[in-house]
Amino acid sequence: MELYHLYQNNYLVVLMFLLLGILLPVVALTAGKLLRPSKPTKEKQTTYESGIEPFHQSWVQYNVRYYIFALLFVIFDVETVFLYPWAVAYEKLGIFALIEMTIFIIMLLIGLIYAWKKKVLKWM
Amino acid sequence: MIQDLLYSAPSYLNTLIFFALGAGLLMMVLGFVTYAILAERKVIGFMQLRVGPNRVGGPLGLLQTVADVLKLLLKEDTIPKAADRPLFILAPVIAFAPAFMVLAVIPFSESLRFSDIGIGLLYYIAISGISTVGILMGGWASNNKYALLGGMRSAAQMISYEVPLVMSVIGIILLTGSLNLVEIVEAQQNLAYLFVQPLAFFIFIIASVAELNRTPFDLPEAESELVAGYHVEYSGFRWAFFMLTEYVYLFAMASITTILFLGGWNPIPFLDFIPGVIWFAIKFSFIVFVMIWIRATLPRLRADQLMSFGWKVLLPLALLNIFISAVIKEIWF
Amino acid sequence: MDSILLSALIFSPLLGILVLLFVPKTDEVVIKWVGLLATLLPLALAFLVFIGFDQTKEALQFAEQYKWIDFHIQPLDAGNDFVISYDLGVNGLSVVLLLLTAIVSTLAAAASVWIKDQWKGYFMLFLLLEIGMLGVFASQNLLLFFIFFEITLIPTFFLIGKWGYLDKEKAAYSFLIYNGLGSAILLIVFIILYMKAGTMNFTGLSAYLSQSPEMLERLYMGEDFRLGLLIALLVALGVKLPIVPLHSWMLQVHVQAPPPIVMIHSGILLKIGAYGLLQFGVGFFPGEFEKIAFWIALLGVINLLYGAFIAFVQIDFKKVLAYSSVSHMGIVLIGIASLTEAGTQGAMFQVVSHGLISALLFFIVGLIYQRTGTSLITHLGGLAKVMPITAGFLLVGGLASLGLPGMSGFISEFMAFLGLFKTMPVLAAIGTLGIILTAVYILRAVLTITFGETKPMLISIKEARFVEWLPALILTFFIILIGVYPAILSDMLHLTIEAMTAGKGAMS
Amino acid sequence: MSSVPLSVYLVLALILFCIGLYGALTKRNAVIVLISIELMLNAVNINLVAFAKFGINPNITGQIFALFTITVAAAEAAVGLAILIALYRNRKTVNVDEMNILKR
Amino acid sequence: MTTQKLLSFDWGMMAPEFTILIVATLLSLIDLFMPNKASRKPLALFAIAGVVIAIVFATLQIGDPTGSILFDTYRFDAFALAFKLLFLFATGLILLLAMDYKGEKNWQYRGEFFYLILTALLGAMMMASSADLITLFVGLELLSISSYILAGIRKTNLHSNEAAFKYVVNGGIATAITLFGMSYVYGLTGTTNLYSIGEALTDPIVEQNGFLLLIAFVMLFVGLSFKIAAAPFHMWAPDVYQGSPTPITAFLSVVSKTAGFVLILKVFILSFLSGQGGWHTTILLELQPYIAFIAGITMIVGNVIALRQRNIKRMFAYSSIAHAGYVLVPFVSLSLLVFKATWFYLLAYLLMNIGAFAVIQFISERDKSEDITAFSGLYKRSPLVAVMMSLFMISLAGLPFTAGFIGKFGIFMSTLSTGHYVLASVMVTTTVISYVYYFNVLVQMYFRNGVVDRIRPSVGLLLVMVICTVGTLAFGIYPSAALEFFHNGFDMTQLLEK
Repeated sequence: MELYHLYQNNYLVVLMFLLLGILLPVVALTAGKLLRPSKPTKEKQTTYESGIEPFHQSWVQYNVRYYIFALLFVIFDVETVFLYPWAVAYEKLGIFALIEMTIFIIMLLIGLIYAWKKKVLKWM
Repeated sequence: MIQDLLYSAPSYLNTLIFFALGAGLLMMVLGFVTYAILAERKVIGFMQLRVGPNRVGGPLGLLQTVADVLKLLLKEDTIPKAADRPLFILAPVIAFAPAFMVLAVIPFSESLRFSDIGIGLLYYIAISGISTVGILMGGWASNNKYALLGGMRSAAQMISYEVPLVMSVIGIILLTGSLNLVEIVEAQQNLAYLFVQPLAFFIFIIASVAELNRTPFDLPEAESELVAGYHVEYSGFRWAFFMLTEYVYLFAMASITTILFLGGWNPIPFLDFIPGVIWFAIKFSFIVFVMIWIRATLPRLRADQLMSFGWKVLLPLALLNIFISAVIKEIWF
Repeated sequence: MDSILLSALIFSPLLGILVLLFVPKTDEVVIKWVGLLATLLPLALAFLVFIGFDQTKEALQFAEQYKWIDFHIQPLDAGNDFVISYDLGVNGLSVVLLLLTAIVSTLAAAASVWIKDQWKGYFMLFLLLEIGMLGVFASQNLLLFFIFFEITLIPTFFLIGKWGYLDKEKAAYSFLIYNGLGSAILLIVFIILYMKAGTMNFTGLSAYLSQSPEMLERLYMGEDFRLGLLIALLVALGVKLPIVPLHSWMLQVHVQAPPPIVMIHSGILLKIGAYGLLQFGVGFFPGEFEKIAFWIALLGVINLLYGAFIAFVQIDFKKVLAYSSVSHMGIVLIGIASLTEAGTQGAMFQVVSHGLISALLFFIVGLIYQRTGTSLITHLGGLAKVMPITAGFLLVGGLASLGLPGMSGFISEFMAFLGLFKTMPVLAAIGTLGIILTAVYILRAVLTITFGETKPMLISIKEARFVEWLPALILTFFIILIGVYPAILSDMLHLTIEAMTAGKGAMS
Repeated sequence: MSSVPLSVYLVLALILFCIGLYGALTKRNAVIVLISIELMLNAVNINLVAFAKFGINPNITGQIFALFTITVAAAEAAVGLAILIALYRNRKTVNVDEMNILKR
Repeated sequence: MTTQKLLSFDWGMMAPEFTILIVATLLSLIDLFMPNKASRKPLALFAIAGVVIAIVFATLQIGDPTGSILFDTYRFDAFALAFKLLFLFATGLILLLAMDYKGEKNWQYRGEFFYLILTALLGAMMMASSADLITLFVGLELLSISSYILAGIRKTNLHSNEAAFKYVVNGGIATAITLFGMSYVYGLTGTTNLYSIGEALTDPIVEQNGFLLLIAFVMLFVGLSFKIAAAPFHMWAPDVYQGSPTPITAFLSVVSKTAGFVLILKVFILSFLSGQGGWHTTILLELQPYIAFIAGITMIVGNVIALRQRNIKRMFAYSSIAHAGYVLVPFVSLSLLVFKATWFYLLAYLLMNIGAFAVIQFISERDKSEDITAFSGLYKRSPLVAVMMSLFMISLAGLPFTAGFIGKFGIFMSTLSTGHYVLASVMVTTTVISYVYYFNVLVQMYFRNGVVDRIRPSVGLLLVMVICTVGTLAFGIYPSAALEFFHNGFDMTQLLEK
């Protein structure tokens, strides 16, 4: 039961931190609202474009590279799903798991080399 | 004290106490931020032989940052007409909240710690990733070309360096056999992981600098190309929160580095009469200093170099490190 | 067991196909000769079988049996092994039909001289068709029967669709769909029988189905179930025969297909229906067949009258003949439905005789069409003056068709009605009306074509050469032979039909 | 603060799954469709983990299954996005309704 | 788990899988380090060699007793082996097609094509062997994800992109639904082992939660119906088949589909039928009428809509939907013949379908058209190809002396022996409908006139066509060759033994 309480309490703390993390900006901004002046003009509210009149929307297509990096990230980051448990339980798993994980990492590396060779990693 | 609380049955009182403790930490962190900024100015000014930053307000400039904050608080807050208003307002919150949340699991000493969850390291890595969303959101919501570009770059950079960061700590997990940060610190009683895992430390430091968007990896906010990056359109206190996020992250990153590689509150042999918290503070300060030092010394990278470096150097090295660690573990332990 | 004569007979057209493969496809004369000669081999073999058939034995002859497919179903009850064999063999019915097939095929091949292009493909398909037809009649196994039955579909589809007249493709599809459906139903019935009896062999199935009703009931083969199977069979084979509501495809085929193919189609393919009805319907389900005999006879009479009436108003001679086929198939149904020996004999006689007569008539139609480019009765007239020999054969064919004594048609109609009068006199009486009608429409058509004033466009037509009317002569010979000496057939059929109509099962 | 019963997790998962399914079937934006699929897969994860902890026979297998689901979902998402990018490059749209050049 | 334990597993049993894995890995590396402007055709030959070696390994395993490794998650039994051989054989043929495929600009420099086919094959083989939901799922996804990429591998081709995207979305939804079903199965039984599930489902506690089991069953079935493109979950198939490169269409319609059936047979028969509750009360038997309904609808939809198609690949998509319906029939009937009928039909389907796709690839590349009229006058252009195509069509239509006929015959036997007369009638009727569109191809080839030029297929395509022709004919005339092989080599009771 104690352990269960510990478990719950730990996450309660985390929850409190989340609450604080949200509260601080909210409180500070609300407080600021009372203090700061507010005299919006049209000029103030235009988008900044180094002094010239802004043109077009900015929500345009950006370079597709960004997506590809995102894809790469997804793949490599998710591999940790396997790497972390393996690392934690490594002592119990022993050499065989090492060999398996080596194969796994080699596969990962092949993926990396693939991306590399296909010039995905090149910016611009 | 906290330990007892953690083992007792959850109640509203407990919740309140946790809240108060968290608020205490928050205050502490804010204090840190205030003086970290000052320290950064001073150290950089000193290193770069600039006189200006050393002559700032208050005794020794101690009040300079406070004045800055007050100024920001009183500044008018403009939201561009073209912006996506709800997202624009939400973005700083989403950036800041996780930065503070990660502190929940960091043990500063044997007794001074908050949450002691079994998967502390995973929690840290998982939560810290959320900030990227806030930055991206801010950049996008501004509806400004610089901001968008800055936001995108920042996101690309953060996710690119997230991978080596995540991979580099696997060596430590391997050696410890746990994700719990306390256990990791305790495992370093004899020898800090800095010496066992130098490669991992190297990767981790570089990746964390990149994660923090600090020079030489400060492309997202490169003044000379992008004006100010993702927060061009932010002003007043909203802008302050992005700034705050960065420094709170600096705090968190320095803490986690201390814990992972420098042995946390473990004293140097023969000096164990000094309390753990002090040891922690010393190591922590050292890391912060190194970060500032790096900023003062190195020029900014080019965007393409940045990406290539992350994927082509750090990631293979990190993978290699996993393998080396496993072999070391197999042979020595 | 040791004779391979039947296999040799069935697959002998393959030799022709192989030879044709190596003939250049532009070489018209060689191809046609090879095609014709290739049909002589099965003809010779069929004669051998016919002559070698021992009329005094009721048992299967020239039987062959090899293990072919084994699905290895664990037998639910011992004794059934669920093996499908390659089973061949002939009884009285099949031996007659085999010979008929061989004869008509050879003559149709001879008639194929009129084919204008793509001779190579034509003859290869033609020979393939012959394999299918021969196989159907020699099979002693449901699967084999079915396979050969389906084999006939593919070449026929092509032969109609490629070498036919204007609406050929529609006719080909119509043929395919109707017969496909028919054969599909057939397949279901066959497999149900297989799964119940554990064998596909005709003899084995007869034995299985002639168990006591109580026993069959216990094997989940109750009376209603058997009746259902029989009706399904009737539908399936009724498409082929064709029985009236299912006949529309057959008209299209007869009108659109090239003459030699119509000869084969009308002469043999339709008879598969009759053969199947006798072999499976009467052979496997004698008791149930008796129950619905009246309805079958009724269908027969309807076929007879309907075909005759419609034929009466047609102006295209091909259509007249097509409806007359419908009408004549009615007689087959009547004969079978009578379930007397005489009636069944009559039905078989009708099968053979109609095969010969319709082959003759369609041959003549083809000949005329070849010369005149038309088959409309109104366009043809006074043909006797320009083409006396052809017109003569037409007359002979027509008379044979309406059942003139001394020709095969008379014998078959007479015997079929004789049988029916014994069991269902009223229906028989109505049916005889059909015979009169037949006489009327045949005479109307034939006389219009042969006599009267010669149409101006026909004046310059040349008489057919000897080789061209030789097939007609041969067919006429057989028609008259059966007409004056029916024993040549009845001796063959006697024992088998006796066994069938006695309700003992076909070959037991 | 008592422990949360299994059924709550199951209902949550079911709701998420239904939202995902609805989104995947009705949304016009291709990215949202892909995200909806992820939602469905995450509903599965909730189920698996809930069963692994509070199920009739609680055991670790469910969590392991969830790990595999996560990775596979990531791979699927990556492939889906990559294909979408390729499609976008040629077609300049991510609108599902406009993906109709086949059939014609 | 100790090292000894792991080493004690008989890894040699995985030889075919390892071969494929190693070849795929090597291929990917070779491809990466080959000069950019070197043709990738040799890679195909290498891949084929790998498949052949794997076939040899697999053949050597015929008749081996049941074995399992990795704590019974991966099983080697006759069932797995029989289907693995099908996969390997089909993939070998498809690689031959792929070798001669001319995709888009710079296509000959694309090596991914070949090793992704191998990884997909590996997934299918894993599915055949796995005895655990997790392994099964991983295999399924390895196959699916590889197929998604393969479908969209012509990056600059809009059809290909669109096909791939539709495939991903539909496949993803299907995966999610299947998984949701699996999660309930796991929740009810607390295990992911197929055999243990079968036992655990007889537990009374499952009966109390009958509705959960029902949801699980329905979801699993729906998800898997997506994979085999059974109506009403077939909508993706026509688009995907049309847009994919032709060899991949062949792959999807043969290997993917077969794998789907392997999954269905395995999961449902092991988990939902083999429980100790016996043969009378299991949920599979209870829901049989609904599955029969799906099978019937699938046959009708596939065959009827195929009639209207002008695009040959689309027509084949519907035809393959119809065939999925046919193969579901023995599963519905669950007679003693279920494995044999399914296996033989899939073998026949493999031969005739791949053969047909070889011809389609040949013609559509030659004429840059996938319209059915591209076939017009084929008999004059290349009589041999036309005759072979006719044979495939006749076999697909299920006419005699072809493997397709015997396959259908087996299915009918399986159906009628358990008295599913209605289903058999639907199958028979739809088969007859299918004559129309299959014969339509023949009509184009023989009756219509098209371009007049002599054309010759490349060696690879010709080889595939000839192998398929020989197989279709041989198994049609003497099916015992395959049936005896199956009967003697593969003892299906191995699947059921624990």
